[in-house]
Amino acid sequence: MSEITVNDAIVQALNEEMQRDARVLLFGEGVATLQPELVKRFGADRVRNTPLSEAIIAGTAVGAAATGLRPVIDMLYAPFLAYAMDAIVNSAGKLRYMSGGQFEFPLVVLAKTGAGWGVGAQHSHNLEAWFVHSPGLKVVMPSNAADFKGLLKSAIRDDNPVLFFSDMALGYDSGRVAAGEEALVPIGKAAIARSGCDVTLVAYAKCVPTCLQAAEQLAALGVDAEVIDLRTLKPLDEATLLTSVRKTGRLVVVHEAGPLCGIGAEIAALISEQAFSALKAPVRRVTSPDVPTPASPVLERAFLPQAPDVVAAVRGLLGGA
Amino acid sequence: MSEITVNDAIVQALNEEMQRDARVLLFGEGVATLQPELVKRFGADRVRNTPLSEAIIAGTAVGAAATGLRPVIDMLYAPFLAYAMDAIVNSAGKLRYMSGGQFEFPLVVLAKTGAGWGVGAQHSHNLEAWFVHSPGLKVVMPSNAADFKGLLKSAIRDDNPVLFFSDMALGYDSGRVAAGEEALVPIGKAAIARSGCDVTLVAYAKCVPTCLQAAEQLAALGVDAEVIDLRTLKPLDEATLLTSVRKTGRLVVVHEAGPLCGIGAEIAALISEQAFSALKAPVRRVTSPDVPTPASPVLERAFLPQAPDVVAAVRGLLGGA
Amino acid sequence: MDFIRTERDPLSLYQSMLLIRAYEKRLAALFAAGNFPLTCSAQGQEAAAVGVVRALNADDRILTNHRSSAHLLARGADPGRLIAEVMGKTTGYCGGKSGTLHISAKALGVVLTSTIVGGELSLATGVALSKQMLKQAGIVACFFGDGAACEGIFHESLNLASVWELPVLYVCENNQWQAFVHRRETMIADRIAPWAGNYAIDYASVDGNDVNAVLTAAEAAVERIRRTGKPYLLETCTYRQKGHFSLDDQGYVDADELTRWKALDPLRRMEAYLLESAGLSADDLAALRAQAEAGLDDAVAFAQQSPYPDSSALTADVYA
Amino acid sequence: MDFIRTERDPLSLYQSMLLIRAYEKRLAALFAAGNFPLTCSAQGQEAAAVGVVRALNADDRILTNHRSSAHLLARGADPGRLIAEVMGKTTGYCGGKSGTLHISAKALGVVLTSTIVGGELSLATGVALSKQMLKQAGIVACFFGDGAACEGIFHESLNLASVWELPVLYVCENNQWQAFVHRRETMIADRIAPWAGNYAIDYASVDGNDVNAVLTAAEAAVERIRRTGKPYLLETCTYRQKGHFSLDDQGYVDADELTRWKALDPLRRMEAYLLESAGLSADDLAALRAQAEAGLDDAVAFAQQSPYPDSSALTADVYA
Ligand SMILES: Cc1ncc(C[n+]2csc(CCOP(=O)(O)OP(=O)(O)O)c2C)c(N)n1
Ligand SMILES: Cc1ncc(C[n+]2csc(CCOP(=O)(O)OP(=O)(O)O)c2C)c(N)n1
Ligand SMILES: [Mg+2]
Ligand SMILES: [Mg+2]
Repeated sequence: MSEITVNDAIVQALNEEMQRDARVLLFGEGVATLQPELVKRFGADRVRNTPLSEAIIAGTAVGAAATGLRPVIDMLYAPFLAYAMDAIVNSAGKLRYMSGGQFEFPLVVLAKTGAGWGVGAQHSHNLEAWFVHSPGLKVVMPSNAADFKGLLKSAIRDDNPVLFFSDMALGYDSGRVAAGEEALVPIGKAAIARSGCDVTLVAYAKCVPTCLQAAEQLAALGVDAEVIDLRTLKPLDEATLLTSVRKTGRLVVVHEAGPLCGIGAEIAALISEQAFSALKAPVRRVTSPDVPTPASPVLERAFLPQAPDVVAAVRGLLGGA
Repeated sequence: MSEITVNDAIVQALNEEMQRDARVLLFGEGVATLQPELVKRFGADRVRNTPLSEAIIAGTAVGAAATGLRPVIDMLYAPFLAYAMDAIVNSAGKLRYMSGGQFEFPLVVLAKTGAGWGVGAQHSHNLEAWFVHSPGLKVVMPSNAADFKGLLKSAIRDDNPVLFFSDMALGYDSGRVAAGEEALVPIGKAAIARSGCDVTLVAYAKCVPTCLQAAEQLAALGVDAEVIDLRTLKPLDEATLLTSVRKTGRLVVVHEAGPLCGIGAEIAALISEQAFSALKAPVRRVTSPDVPTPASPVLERAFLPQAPDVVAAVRGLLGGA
Repeated sequence: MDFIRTERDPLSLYQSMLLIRAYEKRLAALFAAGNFPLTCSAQGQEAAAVGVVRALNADDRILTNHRSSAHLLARGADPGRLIAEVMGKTTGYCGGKSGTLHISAKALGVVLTSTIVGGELSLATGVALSKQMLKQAGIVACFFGDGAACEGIFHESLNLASVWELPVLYVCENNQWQAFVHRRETMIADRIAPWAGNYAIDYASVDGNDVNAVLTAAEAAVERIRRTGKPYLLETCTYRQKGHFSLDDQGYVDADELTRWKALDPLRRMEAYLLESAGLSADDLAALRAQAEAGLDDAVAFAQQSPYPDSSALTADVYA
Repeated sequence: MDFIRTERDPLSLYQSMLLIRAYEKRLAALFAAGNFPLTCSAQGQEAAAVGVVRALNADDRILTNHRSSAHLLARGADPGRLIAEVMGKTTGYCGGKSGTLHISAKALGVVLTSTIVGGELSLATGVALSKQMLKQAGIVACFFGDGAACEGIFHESLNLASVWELPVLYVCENNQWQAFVHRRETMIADRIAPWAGNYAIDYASVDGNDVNAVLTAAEAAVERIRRTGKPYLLETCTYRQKGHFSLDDQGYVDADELTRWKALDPLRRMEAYLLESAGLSADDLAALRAQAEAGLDDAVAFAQQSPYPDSSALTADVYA
């Protein structure tokens, strides 16, 4: 156990998995320049800078994954994935199925996103729902150092394509992280970040701390909120969600991504299909509005879901609104 | 009024709008070859074949739309949009907002999709939810000849980027279509394809006929189903949906697209947020499974939502399941 | 019985071309008869496919596209299993889930076929990277069309292959058409091979309807890649004798162009060569044709007798 | 007071370069002082920007990218409104919604700026198509980096511009770096201009740190585009004197390379020219520098005094 930042947790996971499996390699625009110690340790062959060519970075990873390597690619910011959709969605997500199971695609796609840096809508755009909607992929988006490390290690060991999203705002958060094997966190398991019995708050990435903050404020109002950290967005941990809502009867889903056809929509639909009778109140979504991320700090703050928004939504539910 | 096919309706709409507004032009891979009469009528400048380059086809349309033209581009099959996501999502959808409203993007993106032709998952993949999730775009997906014509005309006149999806299976369906101006169908208005009081079936594209079929079978069982044809997926016609569900108290959403973070998820979430108290039973989704579209005819049939699946879902609701 | 074919003698080359021609004609007939899936015919491009594929060894890898029948058959694919795949049968190379447009056959080293134009260009570099990093023998041949050369991924793929020195044989089958658009409308140049110069990649352009010329050029290219480890671009200039796909009547194709190219039919030319220079007789050729036809009879019968998948297959093979 | 600048006399060119340098140094100082947004500095690339922008007329259009300050200032942008945009103020060119990375100013003809590398390449053809089809005077200048030249969209954009004969001046600012990667690692060639040859597009490569040379080359290129209606690729060879963005300390940059290029500093060279060949004195230059600094003082004050947008702006400007 040691206290490290999310950014360090990512590098630790890469170090351990590259050490463990010689087939793992890392490439992307600037990764070799920015991770000199990985280059020193594993060689320039396994840690590579690339040309500025997202489509071929992703395509190369897919082709390599199908033929014996286990690539991890750094695509920088999520909106840049717009150049790499064919390789990820049409190839990595479909070619196993389309070939009747002839190929496997053990590959990890790293992408950062998340408002708070004033860099605007072409850097800050949460696109995780696109990949949840597409077949054959897995999607993770952790909220703390231990999960970043544990889920990245699991993603690298997974035999399927995994989209690994990092929220910029969490990079310098630190937390206690286990070393080596014990650090593994399974893909597909949500975590109960706080247990409670009056309402279930479901979130991921930076909205988990937001919900924990809201839960404190709610506690002061005598409301006992359960906070679920999804951690994996695909496959969803339906059991944990259903158990919680069957207990609390109330659900608020919170994320930075836009509302329409987002994870919040999926969870609201899932719950109203599977736990309808348990619901004491409408399911509520607290998300950013359906607009591009503004750069201006004032607008960016207003864009992001904040604890008071979550508290207000919960009070609405308890008011039976 | 005349009886024409969906494919003819599309060409009629293009003819009328290109005639009406000299700024409208059409380009794409093979459009000039396949629409010689449009070339003859409007000239090779306004109806152009392009190189096989989806990214620049879309980018060119976006740049042209911002500077005085009103392009319609034919991107062929929806999965090919994977090459054009940057221009559509990062530019057309965001640059108006990011520029503080300096630019408008009057542009229409045509894309076909829909299983039933045995062409497999790289041609048949319903991606409309991606664009509903992305800000600044509009999305339409009609189910009959009159709506194809009327919505395409409205899309061409709209000052915003509109994704216009055509379901392959409908191309040769014919229907009565009005001529000229009266043919307009507004973007953002759903249609009640059949009114009923026991359950609301919401669908779009080829799943509308599927639901009408199901409604007939349900009528025979004494169940009176209302069928709503969304027609526009973004912006959603919330009022029509809410009115119907408040009347029937039961909702089944049907589409070919995958279930996760799809339109069905959005509507289920919307209804359980806005009409919770009106719901007498869980919201049900009837969609394709979360797998790539198989080519084999047997599997392709099993992949598509069929009327009996809809009937079964409704009976489940009425059984109070 | 997946046996990778590597014979390069004139007779074997001709037999392979004959099989491809018979296969395409048979599929066209089945489609015309109704109730058979549409396909993209390689008729007219047999020499371009056979000459390159036969220059490869068993440990080399092949990536191809929607127009893959010739590459697969030249490599030794069983026509019965190909037709079964086209029909969506369990005995097809992909269990019927691919259908005709993206048939891959791992056992033959034909990997990751994509019908997304340029898809094979995006994947080939990775397959070659595996060869390089896993220190495996063999190179990667990537077949793509003149249309695919217009996609941005062409630029990104060649640039990366050059910078990373990946053993890729890029094979541009310049058949003059890109679905319903003539190559002429999509680029200024008539030849794509010289485009490789921007990436300091060696290249050649060859008469793609002369199987002996193609084999010679391909052998030279492959030898160079094996020696240097660097990529190479070989352009085969050929012609799509049929429409883009089964439903396309080619009404838009210039009649003279079609006649000009039909006069250069690769099978006719190889037959002339065999008669003149290889001591075969007209009867020999007739016998070989009959043999190919008989093979197709069996293949079609096999495919037709094969079962469709059980609907339980719908949700299988999504995840590893 | 949006006034498009088109003066081309040496003094005006120098004043523009001076303003850009002062602007970048001031923003670096504000960032260092804390609580100021990060930006991508154009320091070292002043001549490349000014020489090309001043070769344009008022009815020409400009597309640029994340490193746009020099293009905007050379075109006549108000530094106060630029800094206001960087700070996210209502008086910024985009009302604060863009921030520093994608500033466009329609009134200056600087349209559709994208921070997606290659974004400007994907949009420029359409802006040029409007010029062509609407029969409007003027051409389209598209600024992009050596890194953007590695994106597939470079290939697609130049190919289409060539086939459709679009009046685009492609300006590749080859500053040797692509964020944290040296150009050398991303391509075999040292020059990007010759890549235009594949599309039969005329091209030239010029010393991008000599503003007089850049202006001359740009004027020739523009004249040719106006005359032929066809695209042209001009490469300006220059150097990114600062890190990729404010937080980048350039620790990875080879010291000799940096020294070599700093010796070629574009302002120093223009000053030498003005002293030797334009009859200016050291005092004149000092006065001009002071003038530029004074302008920056006003600009910063304006931006700092400007209000932040009201939160109601959050949902405005999404749809037309
Ligand atoms: C990205 C993409 N765009 C368009 C298509 C539709 N399409 C399939 S094949 C084809 C023509 C391809 O031309 P070329 O690359 O020359 O190959 P050829 O068919 O001539 O062998 C087109 C446009 C596609 N499958 N993928
Ligand atoms: C598609 C995309 N990939 C990566 C980035 C991150 N990024 C921003 S600028 C840059 C370097 C661009 O290099 P170049 O094109 O040479 O322009 P320069 O910064 O040198 O002016 C990178 C990698 C981006 N903004 N967009
Ligand atoms: Mg072709
Ligand atoms: Mg650069």
